[in-house]
Amino acid sequence: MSTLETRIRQARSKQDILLMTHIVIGYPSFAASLEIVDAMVAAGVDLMEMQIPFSEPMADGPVILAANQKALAAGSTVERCLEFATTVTRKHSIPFLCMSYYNLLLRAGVAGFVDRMQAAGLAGAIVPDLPPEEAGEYLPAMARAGLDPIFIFSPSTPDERLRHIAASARGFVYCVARKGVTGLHTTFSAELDAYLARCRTATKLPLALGFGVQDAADVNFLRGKVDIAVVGSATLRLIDDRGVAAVGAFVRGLR
Amino acid sequence: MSTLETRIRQARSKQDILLMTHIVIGYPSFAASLEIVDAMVAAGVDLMEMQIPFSEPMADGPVILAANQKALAAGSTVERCLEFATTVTRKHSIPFLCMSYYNLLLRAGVAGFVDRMQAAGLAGAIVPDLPPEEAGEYLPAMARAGLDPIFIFSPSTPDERLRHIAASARGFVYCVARKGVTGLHTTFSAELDAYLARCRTATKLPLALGFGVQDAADVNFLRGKVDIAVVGSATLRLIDDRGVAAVGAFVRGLR
Amino acid sequence: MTSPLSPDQPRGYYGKFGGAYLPEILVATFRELETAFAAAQADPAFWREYETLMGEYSCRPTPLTFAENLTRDFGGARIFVKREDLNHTGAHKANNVMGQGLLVRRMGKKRVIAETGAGQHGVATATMAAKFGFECTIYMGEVDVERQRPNVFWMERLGARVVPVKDGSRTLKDAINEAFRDWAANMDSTHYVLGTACGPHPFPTMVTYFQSIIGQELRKQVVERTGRLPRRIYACVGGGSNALGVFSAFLDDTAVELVGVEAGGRGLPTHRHAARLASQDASIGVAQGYRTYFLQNSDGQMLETHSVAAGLDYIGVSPILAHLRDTGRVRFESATDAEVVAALALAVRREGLIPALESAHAFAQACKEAPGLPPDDVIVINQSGRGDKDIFTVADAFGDPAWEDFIRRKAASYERKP
Amino acid sequence: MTSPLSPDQPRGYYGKFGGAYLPEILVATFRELETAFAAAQADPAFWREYETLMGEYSCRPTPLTFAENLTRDFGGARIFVKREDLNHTGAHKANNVMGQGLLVRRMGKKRVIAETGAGQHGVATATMAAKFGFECTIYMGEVDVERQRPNVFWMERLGARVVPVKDGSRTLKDAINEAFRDWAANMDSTHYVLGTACGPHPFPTMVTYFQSIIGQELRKQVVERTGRLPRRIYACVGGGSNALGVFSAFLDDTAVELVGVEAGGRGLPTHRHAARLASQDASIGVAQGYRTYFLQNSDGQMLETHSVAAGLDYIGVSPILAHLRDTGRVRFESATDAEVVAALALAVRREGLIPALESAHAFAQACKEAPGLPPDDVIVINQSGRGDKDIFTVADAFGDPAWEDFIRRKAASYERKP
Ligand SMILES: Cc1ncc(COP(=O)(O)O)c(C=O)c1O
Ligand SMILES: Cc1ncc(COP(=O)(O)O)c(C=O)c1O
Repeated sequence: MSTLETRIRQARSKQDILLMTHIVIGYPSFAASLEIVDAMVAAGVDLMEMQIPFSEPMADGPVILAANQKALAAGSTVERCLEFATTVTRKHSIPFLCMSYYNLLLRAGVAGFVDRMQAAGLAGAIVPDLPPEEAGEYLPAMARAGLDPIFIFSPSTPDERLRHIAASARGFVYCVARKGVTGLHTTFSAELDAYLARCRTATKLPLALGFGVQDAADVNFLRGKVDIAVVGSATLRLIDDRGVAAVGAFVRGLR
Repeated sequence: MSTLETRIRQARSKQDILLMTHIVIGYPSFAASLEIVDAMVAAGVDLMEMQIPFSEPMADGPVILAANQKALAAGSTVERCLEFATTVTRKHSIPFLCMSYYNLLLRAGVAGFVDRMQAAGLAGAIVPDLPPEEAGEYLPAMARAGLDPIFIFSPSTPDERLRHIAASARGFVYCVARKGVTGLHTTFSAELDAYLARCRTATKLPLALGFGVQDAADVNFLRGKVDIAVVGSATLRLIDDRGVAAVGAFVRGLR
Repeated sequence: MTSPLSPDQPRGYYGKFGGAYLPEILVATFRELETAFAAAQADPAFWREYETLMGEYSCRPTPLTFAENLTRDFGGARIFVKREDLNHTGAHKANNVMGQGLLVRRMGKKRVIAETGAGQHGVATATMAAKFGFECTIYMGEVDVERQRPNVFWMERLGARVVPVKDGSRTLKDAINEAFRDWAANMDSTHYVLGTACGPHPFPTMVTYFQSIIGQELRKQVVERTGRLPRRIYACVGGGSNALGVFSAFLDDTAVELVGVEAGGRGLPTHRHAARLASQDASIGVAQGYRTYFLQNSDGQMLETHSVAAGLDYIGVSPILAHLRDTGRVRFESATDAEVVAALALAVRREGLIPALESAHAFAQACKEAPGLPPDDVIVINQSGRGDKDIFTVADAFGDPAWEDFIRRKAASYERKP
Repeated sequence: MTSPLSPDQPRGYYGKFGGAYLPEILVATFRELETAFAAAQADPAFWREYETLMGEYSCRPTPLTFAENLTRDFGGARIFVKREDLNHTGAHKANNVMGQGLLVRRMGKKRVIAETGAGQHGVATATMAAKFGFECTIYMGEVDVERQRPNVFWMERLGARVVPVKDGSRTLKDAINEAFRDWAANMDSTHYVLGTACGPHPFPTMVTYFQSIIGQELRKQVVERTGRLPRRIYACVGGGSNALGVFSAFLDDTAVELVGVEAGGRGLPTHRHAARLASQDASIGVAQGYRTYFLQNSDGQMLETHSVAAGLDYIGVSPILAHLRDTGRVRFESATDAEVVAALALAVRREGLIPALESAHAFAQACKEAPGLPPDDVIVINQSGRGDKDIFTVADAFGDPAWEDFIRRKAASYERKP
């Protein structure tokens, strides 16, 4: 069991559902990102995924897409993002994950990039455009560095492939709640149970569920169904609409 | 020998070259047309061709074309043109010819149109888009009415065809001086002699020469070569530039 | 190959229509042309050369497309479309122009002139001139220059001098007059590439000869594909060349109804149209060198015509078609501007075809008649050209605000330049 | 027919390029597509159905035109032009789109989406959707919507919803991302008609499969006409589909040099270009689901690209071409905007051909090389599309004042309306 998985299980023993939140590093600014992380941790989130912006985030919806592009336009670089990660992982004790697209790893050299993530104190990484089939370079590097590769299940993934993905997964598995990209609302319904049952059968790892989780009702609905509720675009939207100061109260209200 | 031809020969016996001028009936107005005719006759022209305007005068160049269209726009009709012809033929004793395109004859009925020309006191007609081959209806009607069909020779007409045209011609033959349409200048040169010699061989009728004759030098050049010099666009241009009042002096200066 | 439609009377007459009413200066040139054309027709290599050129430079044989959706929508006859729009330069005009180009080369002339209305014939002629290395001047009514600016742009790039004709109604007929004037001055060096089956003999016969390639191909294709001859064939009629081209191969098949569709403009009752054969407004006359039905007043002056399609906006019509109307072999109908725009929209939306506004007249009439015919029947629409060229007109007809904004922004971008 | 260019490695790899880097949500859809495509390829009726469709709806086989004047002007190799511009909708894009349309029908889907840069692929897809009766949404960068407004107009008339993409550089790459986002949400009902030989496996293979019809025809035509194989073949390279289509039939003929011509934009030294394979500015990356050379910075962020030709203005390039560069089988060159406009002007003026700005890149390179080759040699330029669509860009490149006046008058006429 990886350190990350252990920590998740420990936290789960105290909470019936964990919260993972998401930020785009450098959006709206590096200073604001730091404030946001502080506020989220203070509000009790259990894990955080921090996205290093990429110019072509094909799996992200309009909200995160815009944040990626604005962060890049404001001068976000991989170097600065990893420095930022170092700062927050030193400051806070919850696990932080890196989220980005494969090209940033590839361009820097996969092994080198993984080492830098490790040096930055990150616990794992989510690379949404890297299916296990293409992860021949990434997996050993992550294993060597002791970082968990977080893989993704989707409702359209057949059982056999769920098991295949699970074989490469460490830490937990990220289940996307529905078709589509991030940022659109999801109507949680009983259908979800069947899907999550399939996921459970495929892996013993903790399950996170994201895409469209946006308020306390959604989180509440997921209680008992998954281990981690992932709130992504909802906080970004909140920051756009009501500013960084609103983050703490929002996160506290989620659970 | 037709009346027209007789009159031309009589005039030629007194003058070494005759002058035929041209107007577009109703251009710039009917009143002006009358003034122009009066001035031309007073200045000593021997014959006149009066054009009934047509919307598609394909054999005419830009000056006469514009006059046709302006006359039509100002309300010139076949009826009014023939009335005008009646007026001037009654007033003046020189021969007047009608010039127009075949469609006006055809639309009115060829025989009827010819009869109206006769009633208007006209001596003959020039129909530049009616070659003898197509004149099956026109020729007998003209003959019956005692009007002369004026046909056209051109430098590109082969000898045999000159003779064929001559067979239908009465009154005189109109030799166009060069290729092209009316209104452009012609550089009269020795080449003309060979062409006119061909014309002379083809017909015994008097010869008129037109297209590009515009000043006394041109008329002088033609002296002894043809019987009639035809001045067309030059007077129209004069009227456009300097008004009706300039016509008399211009025509007097031509010979 | 001999012409599928030779005059039945001397001097280029079809019944009482046709002839050659020429200023004497042009007579010799027409004789020369007649002789050259006759020699070409008599030379079996000529038609082969023509077919090869059209196969290698344009895309002949053009396809015959089954309009499956329209057929289903109307629930009547099976509708096929003969795709002249796929020709190089976008219309059937290429057939005539390339054929005349070969003839010009045989005659040893070095310059071509042409009139153009929609601009298609001008672009086609300028293209032919570029390919054959001829000097080229195109006469175009000022109104049409404005309506069809994109075509003018390409003609100029093709090396042609485009002369806007400012006389008369400043449309096609005036451009024709002007071309004749040029020819009368320059016939030694120059050939006038008349763009349709009108004008003095031998043009109607000659243009039909080249365009008959459409009908020849269609006959073969339709029999191969459907095992039968079409019940009806629809073609728009401006001067009449695409109609004669497609009809030519079926004249003896009396079971095949041939339908020519003229420009109904604002509607026949308004008299703002260009329907010479489908309306009662035209009468027999002689203009521009030939005898046919013209839209003219009681004095014989030509009237202003109107159509949303510049290529149909013409006072006269092929003498061959005038004759085929009088003999009853071809039926003539008209479609209004509004019907035409609707038919165009339908063809685009349902079949992915973009007919030229001219060709959309044929679509309009076929759409009216298809529902009334049994599903066993086959009807063919001759899509004479493609409608890309008409974007300015069509966008206006649709009143597309995004297009208007785009044009405004474009214009503004030009203002900012020094 | 099996694909002329199947991956030589598992998982859709050509050497080290290709693959399928997909969000998990799309993996099943790609498997479904792979299966459907494999079944279609295995069904001999499928290719026949495809050829029939292209013969009856578009004008395949497209002609091979001898560019006699350019050949004479340059005094070098004999220049032939493969005429993809004569396809219905005006470019080779039709080949791919119609093929995918048949596949969509087999899969029973009812909606198609596509990205478009130059607008050609959008028009082609909208046309296919109209013909097959599919619902259709087209994603197009906002910049391209502005550059290619006429195409937008026709797409809308064809019934497509055109969505201007306002993210990123607002060009082709952003439209592709947006199309993937739509697909991820609607894959049950929808097929994404990717427009070039890029993207995740099986798109590069599949698009090349349909485009290989160009090379198959060309090989037959050129041997028939000249008795030999061409010495060199030139094709412009945006995503790479027309190039792969025409090259595909000659890969084993090592004596045939294959030359891909990329957008040199303002010139390679300015870095304002879209030359992925002909410049030193690109490096291997993974984006938009596949691995190839991308124009990207040292972090892996994509750069802004530049070309006068919207259809070449793209960060990535077919993984198949990337591999063929690495193996040395295809040589890559670039032509600058200025060279391209000059080549276009030359092709128009001397041959009466109007290449699309994209295709004019191939002309530009061929014009550079033709003089140095002996007259016995044959070279072929793939004219991937026609340039009518580019009139706004070309008129601006020529700085045509009459065109500007026309646009100003048009704009003024819109102001007067209520
Ligand atoms: C596409 C198209 N169709 C039809 C016509 C009408 O000519 P015709 O009646 O000679 O075929 C034109 C004339 O410009 C045209 O451009
Ligand atoms: C005419 C034309 N040629 C070429 C291209 C480039 O695409 P590809 O490299 O896939 O052939 C495009 C793209 O839009 C195009 O429209």
